[in-house]
Amino acid sequence: MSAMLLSLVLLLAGCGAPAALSPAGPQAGQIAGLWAVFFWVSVVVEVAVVAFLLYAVLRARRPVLTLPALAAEPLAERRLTRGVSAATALTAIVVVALLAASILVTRALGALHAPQALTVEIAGHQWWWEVEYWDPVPSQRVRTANEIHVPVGEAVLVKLRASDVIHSLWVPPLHGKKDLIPGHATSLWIKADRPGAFGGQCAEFCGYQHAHMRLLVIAESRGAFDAWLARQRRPAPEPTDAQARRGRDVFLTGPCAICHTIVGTPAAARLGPDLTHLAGRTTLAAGTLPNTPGHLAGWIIDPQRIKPGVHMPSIGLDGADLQALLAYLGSLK
Amino acid sequence: MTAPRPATLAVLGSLLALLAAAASRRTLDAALADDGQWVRPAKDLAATRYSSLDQVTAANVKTLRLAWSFDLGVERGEEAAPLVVGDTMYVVTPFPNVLYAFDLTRPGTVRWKYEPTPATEAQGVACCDVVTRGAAYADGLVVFNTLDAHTVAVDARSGREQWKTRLGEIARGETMTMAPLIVGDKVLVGNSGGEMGVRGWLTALDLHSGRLAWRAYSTGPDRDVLIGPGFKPFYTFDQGRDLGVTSWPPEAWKIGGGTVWGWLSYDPELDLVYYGTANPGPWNAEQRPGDNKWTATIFARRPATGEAVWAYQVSPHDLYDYDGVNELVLLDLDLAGRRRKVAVRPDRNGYVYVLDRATGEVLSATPFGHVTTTKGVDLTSGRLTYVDAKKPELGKVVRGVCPAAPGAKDWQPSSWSPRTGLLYIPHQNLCMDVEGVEASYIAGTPYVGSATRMYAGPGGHRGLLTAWDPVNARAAWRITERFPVWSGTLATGGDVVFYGTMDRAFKAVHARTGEPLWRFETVSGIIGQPITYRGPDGRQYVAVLSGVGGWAGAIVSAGLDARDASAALGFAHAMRDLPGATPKGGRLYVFALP
Amino acid sequence: MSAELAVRDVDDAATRAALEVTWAPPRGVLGLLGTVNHKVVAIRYIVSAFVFFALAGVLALVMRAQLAYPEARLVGPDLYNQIFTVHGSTMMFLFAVPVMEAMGLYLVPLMVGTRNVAFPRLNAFGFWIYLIGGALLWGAFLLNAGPDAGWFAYVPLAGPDQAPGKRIDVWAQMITFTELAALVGAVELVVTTLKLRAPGMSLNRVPLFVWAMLVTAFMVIFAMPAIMVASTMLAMDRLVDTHFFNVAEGGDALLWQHLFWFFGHPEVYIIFIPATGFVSTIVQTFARRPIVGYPAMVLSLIATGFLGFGLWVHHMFATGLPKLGESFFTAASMLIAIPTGVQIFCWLATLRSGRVLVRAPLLYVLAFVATFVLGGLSGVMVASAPLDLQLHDTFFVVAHLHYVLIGGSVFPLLGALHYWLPKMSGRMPSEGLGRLTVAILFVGFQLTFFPMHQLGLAGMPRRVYTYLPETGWGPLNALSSVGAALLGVAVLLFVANVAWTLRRGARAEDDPWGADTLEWSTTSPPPAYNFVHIPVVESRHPLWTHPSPRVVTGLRIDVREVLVTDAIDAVPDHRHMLDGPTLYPFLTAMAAGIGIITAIFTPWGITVGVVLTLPPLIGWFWPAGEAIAGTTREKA
Amino acid sequence: MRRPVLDVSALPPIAYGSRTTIWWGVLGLIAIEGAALALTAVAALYLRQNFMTWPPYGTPPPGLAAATANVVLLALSVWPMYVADRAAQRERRLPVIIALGIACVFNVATLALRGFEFAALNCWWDDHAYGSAVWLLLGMHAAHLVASAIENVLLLALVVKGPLERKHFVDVHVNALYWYFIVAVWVPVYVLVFLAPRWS
Amino acid sequence: MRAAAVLGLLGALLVLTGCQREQRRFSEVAPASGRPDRLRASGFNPGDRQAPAEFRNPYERNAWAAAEGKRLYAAFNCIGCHANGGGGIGPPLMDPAWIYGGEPVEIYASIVEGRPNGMPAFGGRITDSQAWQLVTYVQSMSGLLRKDVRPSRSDHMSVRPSEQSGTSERRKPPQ
Repeated sequence: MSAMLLSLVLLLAGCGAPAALSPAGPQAGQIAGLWAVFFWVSVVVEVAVVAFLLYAVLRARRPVLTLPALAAEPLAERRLTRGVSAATALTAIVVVALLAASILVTRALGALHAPQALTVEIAGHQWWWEVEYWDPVPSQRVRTANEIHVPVGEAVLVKLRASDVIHSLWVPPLHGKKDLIPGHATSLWIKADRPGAFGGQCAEFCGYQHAHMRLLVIAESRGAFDAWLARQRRPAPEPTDAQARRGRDVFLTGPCAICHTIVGTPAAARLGPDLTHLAGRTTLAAGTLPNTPGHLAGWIIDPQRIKPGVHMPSIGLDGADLQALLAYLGSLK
Repeated sequence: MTAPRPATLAVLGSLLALLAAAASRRTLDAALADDGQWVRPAKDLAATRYSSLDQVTAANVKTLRLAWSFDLGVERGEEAAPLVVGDTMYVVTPFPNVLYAFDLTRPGTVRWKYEPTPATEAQGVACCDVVTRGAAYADGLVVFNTLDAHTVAVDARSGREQWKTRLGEIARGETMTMAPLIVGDKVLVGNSGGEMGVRGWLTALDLHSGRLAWRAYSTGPDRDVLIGPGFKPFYTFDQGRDLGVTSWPPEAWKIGGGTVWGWLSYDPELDLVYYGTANPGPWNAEQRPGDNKWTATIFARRPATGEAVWAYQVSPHDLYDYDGVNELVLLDLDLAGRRRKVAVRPDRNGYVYVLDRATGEVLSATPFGHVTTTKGVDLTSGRLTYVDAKKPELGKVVRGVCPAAPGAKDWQPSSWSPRTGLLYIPHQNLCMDVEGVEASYIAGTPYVGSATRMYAGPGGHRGLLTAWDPVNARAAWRITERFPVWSGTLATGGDVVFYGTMDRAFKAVHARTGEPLWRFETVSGIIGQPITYRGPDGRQYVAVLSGVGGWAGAIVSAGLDARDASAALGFAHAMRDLPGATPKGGRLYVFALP
Repeated sequence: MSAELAVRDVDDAATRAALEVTWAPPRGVLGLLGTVNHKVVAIRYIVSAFVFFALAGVLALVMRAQLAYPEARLVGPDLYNQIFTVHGSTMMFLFAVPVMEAMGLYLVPLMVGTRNVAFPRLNAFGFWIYLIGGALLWGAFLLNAGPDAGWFAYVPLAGPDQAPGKRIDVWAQMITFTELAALVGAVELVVTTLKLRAPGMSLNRVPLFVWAMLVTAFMVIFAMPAIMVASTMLAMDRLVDTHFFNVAEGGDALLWQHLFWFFGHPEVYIIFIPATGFVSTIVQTFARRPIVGYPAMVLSLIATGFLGFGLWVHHMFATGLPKLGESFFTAASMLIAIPTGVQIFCWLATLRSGRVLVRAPLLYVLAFVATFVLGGLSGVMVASAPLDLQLHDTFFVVAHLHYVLIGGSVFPLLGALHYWLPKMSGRMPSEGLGRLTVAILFVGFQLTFFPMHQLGLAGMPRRVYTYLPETGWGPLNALSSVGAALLGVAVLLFVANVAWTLRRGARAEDDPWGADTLEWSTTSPPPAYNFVHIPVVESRHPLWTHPSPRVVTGLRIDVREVLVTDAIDAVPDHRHMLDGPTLYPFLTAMAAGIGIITAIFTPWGITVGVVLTLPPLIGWFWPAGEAIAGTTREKA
Repeated sequence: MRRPVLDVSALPPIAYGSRTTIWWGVLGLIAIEGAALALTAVAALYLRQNFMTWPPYGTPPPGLAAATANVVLLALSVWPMYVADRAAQRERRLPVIIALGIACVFNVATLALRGFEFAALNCWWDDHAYGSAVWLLLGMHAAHLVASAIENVLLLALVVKGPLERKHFVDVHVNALYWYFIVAVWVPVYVLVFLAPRWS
Repeated sequence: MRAAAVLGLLGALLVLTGCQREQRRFSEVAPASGRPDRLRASGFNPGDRQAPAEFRNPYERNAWAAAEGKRLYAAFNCIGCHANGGGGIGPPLMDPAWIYGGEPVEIYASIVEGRPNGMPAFGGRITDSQAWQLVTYVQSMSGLLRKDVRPSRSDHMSVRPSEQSGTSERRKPPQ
């Protein structure tokens, strides 16, 4: 057992702290703190139990296969009963203490609030995340997908909704998960204490590509965030060269346009992610691939190989059209 | 049919009506000057649909009989009003929009026939049957719109095409079904297709050349909506810059509806043309947060330039497809002791609005149907107050939404009798269950995002003819009908009100009491607009098209399957017994006294 | 009329001869399909359960192979989803619950000193229904129609809109079969325990294993209806368009979760409590002393049974429940650690104060304690609402549940099989092979599942068919997969030991371990009638009590008669004739099976089932009219 | 071999009530089905939260006539069943036949009424979750009635025709127990399905 | 022996039917547009001999394809015109009447090539397999597919009995 614990320590040391235990926000931090309490209590209990067990069994006493004496010594029995009672009482105390700690952390988790906070609405789809930045002026709203930018040090309200099945939003360095359930609006508050890109993932089994339903939370300074948001508010730029113009035609006349939106063009379908600023994103296919032209080409040509069962069909394009499309999509900064 | 009203009430009603009639002398003058023709679907520019012809009276109407009839050869919803100019009657059919000219001197004979051969694909983007609401006449030209979004002017004598202007693109879902209004040398036309993600507009064409004079969009930046410095909306929520952009999610105004497929009216004195814009798109309101200017809005514009003078958004952020296209009947009424120039409008959302037509101020808004979706209009802010519990939700069915999507009253126009001071509102009593669903915009395909199923409202009857007293803001009498009263009404100087029912009856009732006087069984359900005219022989005739269809009658005209409650956007469910009540048809009926 | 204490001449040989005839196993087809001997049925149950265990284990190995390195292409998501669903469903519904009940059905009549279970034909029916259910699931899986929405089949993913085909319908009807079998078994165990105990075995003398099975049976009776209702609703939603889980028409996705976990959490205890019975028995035997704190143990079992129903919501913390409810369920979930703790402390105290005889079964128990305590501790972690928000639905939970289910139930179960194998087979298993098995099992298990804790904390959700290389989850997963292979080896070793025992094992005496309960008082293996004479019990440890106990006489031996005693004090009440072998339970099960399987395709299946089951049911209950003659009794 | 024994030969071969195994078996069945019905009822109440009105707009509340009649009918049916029960415990065949026969008539009548009750629900199971819930509750109880009808008729046939054994009187006795359960649970089902929609 | 043979046959049948129904063919690589060989919109061709129209829907027995078709039917706004089979702008699809023919190949042609009276051509916009999935669903609407292949109810408003439970008329309007 101690070997196992040792290996745990080694793993912790070797791989660095796992995502859930290297918090980047106050809530994940509180949970990580609670984890430490539970973890060390567990280590103590496990070690104690196993030690006692080994001691009890391995006492060098020669056993004999005779009928056991049923009339035990009352004194010894009472001592045993007292021991069991004491251990039980201790268990109860520890459990109550852990319970109290839990409840305190629950309270603390619920305490994060801010008036007029940035509100991000997230809809879970099979198998991607639709993201919308709320704004009192409807035309200032921003829709994007699979990548959330938040300002560092500010509490952000995330409103969740499921469009098909149950999903669960989980960004371990920021907070625990919250389910997206059809028919039940849920929400959570998050706050990033330090800048960085934090990976998240759908945590509730949602079908074929549950494994590849990832997202990225990018925490950046208020200035950088505002600049990003302002960029997102602009419609897609007009293509500047012939190649990109041809790419736009491929997009608008082919299968792309009946599933995707590019603000600034007639493409306004909502089946797949909004691609208005595709080139500005870090990843493709809900966090599955890095956003490079090569991967994008592979994704367009055969998404079913990369994510079998995904709703995007394999698009048969000839080389020139594909290059043009890539040029156009690449221009959507 | 409702029980006859107590006599006292009738007396009181007529007295009040007489008072009102006396007050609106101007209208009365116009009526007295009636020439017995019918040159535009709404009869006059004020859209009263009142003819002072009085040969047919409440006393003799029961002897009314068929003078002649004509099979139009198109068995879709006949929503048009025939026109009578001189000794010719003009009838335009649903798609393929054939224009007939009948020689009234020789009843039942066709003088000429004009076939515009619109693109057949247009049928695939016409939301609610392939109807047209008629033509308009001016200056020797019969002008009408074809389903494939063209406006055509035809020489009234020869039937030769004078000009044909393409105004919209059917590939983007644009069609045209409304009847033009001709003001001076301008032909005013608007587009249809609010269910296809079309951007609505009203366009003025030069009457003689067909060239585009101006186009006023219903959504988008102020310069597109023709909002300039002269724009003075009465209420603060209609004031601001570029509301047609900022009250929409990014770029959604480009596919946001607000089409202009209903009725226009014109006040020569104020030189303002009035009309309403249709619903925002998609129906699913969660996809278009904001007020969605200028959909479901009443506009007052200068016909010469198109410049907007005032606007009033009747249903801001419309939740239920409450198009704002219904007629605005221009009347001068004594309200609270003051004579006012008003526009009376029975709206789809269930209220009769009485507006000051010079300013756009709402003087009163009174429910005339069963309304559960809203709590009324706040007369200080001008805003319609929605009921939270009835707001459609994404993925959840909200029940008991009354009125349903076609509203308490749809396009079917009312008529006004200056003699009785009553507005005869043909309308329906429907409720619906509605569920919001994600809508994806694919040009040329429907952009609705809503699952609906409709059914009869309280009482079980689906149709009503309400005689509305706009001065006292109350109903004088009502007649209930099994099916929605989807036809227009006609009021005459003989105190007779004509209307048709979807179960094939053409009816005459007493204008003061609603007492049924006469009925005639036609070949098909009636959803057209009855008219009356003085024939070349000096006799008064009454004409109407019979042919069930439209949104309400699509179950018959398009042969829908009512086992699916969502057929025809849920309307078929409420009309599932219609196929048993009427076959398809397309026939012109003309009646006269013997 | 009452039972009479006396000292008489007892003719063992004659009684035995008569009983051999009366209780003789039927031959031929009737023997194959018509037997009602609880031991035969139970062994069939156990063997079937282990076959399913092995099959599901193979699936587990496939999964571990797929997950051994990132972006593996061994199986695609479609197959993987079926694999983990069938693995989970098989382990829970076709292995864990049935095998525990089967152990009870084998041991309880022997331990309480009676000749068969209370309703022998019903017992046989239960087995057949279970077998059909299992065959259905696996047949469907082999036909590519294996359910693929996870063993808890959350709607709407498992609902009619999202799960086309018949995969989920198969799952729902498999539930119908197994729940029917489990409920039948539970009723058997309750009535057998309460009414067929040997005279003198008052409730405070009932062996702890029997207590555990009694509590388990009660939990089954109150937990299984929840999944019955839920799976019925799911089947109806899928087949006849009801809207229980259709959010749009007023249904609710969370209703499924509530109903499922109201069953699902007690289910864990249904699997675990019998294991505590094994552990208590083994500890007592090998510590060579009565268990410390018998009353405390019994009370803990009962407390666990009750508390087990109070914590289903801790599977739903991430759904966004009201804070107060969250705290309540956190409290309930953590409090269950206390009765479990009491049991562990009692075992430790027993071992500490006994003269421990270290044998393979005890080694299983040691592996159990070390593993289960860890599982329990991680259970306390996931019971804490805030921690659960991070741990829920990750590999941490996969680790936790395997620690609890394998560590907490399978280790004791294997120990128990090793322990009772002499009784069941009449031969002794190999001690050395047994010890080796424990060692490999333990190491393999820890290697497989310990790294999963770390993976969960590192962000790896459960039920993923693969993962990206940049997640860094590769090495630990590889380690886990190696461990799984080792675990597979251990299971093979166990099977080898059983095979060796059956062929080569030394003949076992009646009581080779020197244990105290009644099953060891009869021959190994026990005769069809279990005991020549029903024993009279005078202490909690009848076989450790001198002198040899009084026996019951006066039961009829020409028919299958048993003694019915009073529920609390086991005072003899009346004699009761049990039913003999018949084909009807099998035929009824087949008929019901046809009906239920037809109901996958059409609601008329229910009607078909009712119509088809009627004739065999009538046959089942219609009196044969031959049993009344004769009144041969055990002569005094 | 002489040894101390407990001679049970004087004990009766038959008993009634909680002394018997079958009584406990039926009690187990009742516990299972009671739990299932209770959970279904809880599920219905849970679904009720999703509706603004119960029944939802457009669905009239269920008609009471047939269901109320069934309350009366089921209550009355307890009497013949009780008589049969008592007669069975006294092991008298003819009274059992008569009383059980009457009980069967009652049972079939309740089933016929059940048809009207379904019609009186005023909705289909696939209309909405309300419809699903009330159909399921009523259907589950109906399934019990059907099962009981089959059982009653078979038992009657057995008592009339079959080679009667004493243990069959025990069967009649526990069958009555099961019937009491069916009658008892009808009250909450009736309240939930037929009365509750009229209270909101 | 015979029993074994019968059982084996039955088993093989099961495998065939079961497998076809449950298959999920994700990566069927199909051209984005274009029509399969021998696909014809018209039933006759010039010349004496008439070639049989033998093109079959590859998904006819595949429940997943039918369900995908149902998803696409909503996604590509088919529902806007044809409602859930009852029709509206477009003709009903749940009744036995077919304007342009109810053979799979004809339905395919309607979807891919469009029809002049308003049906847009989806060829080039959707892939071939998507088109066939739509065909499968459209077939299921009017009960042209085996019952166990047809989709169950959707998670939306209840507007009609699902394709699986049949299209028989049973609904009455509320009130």
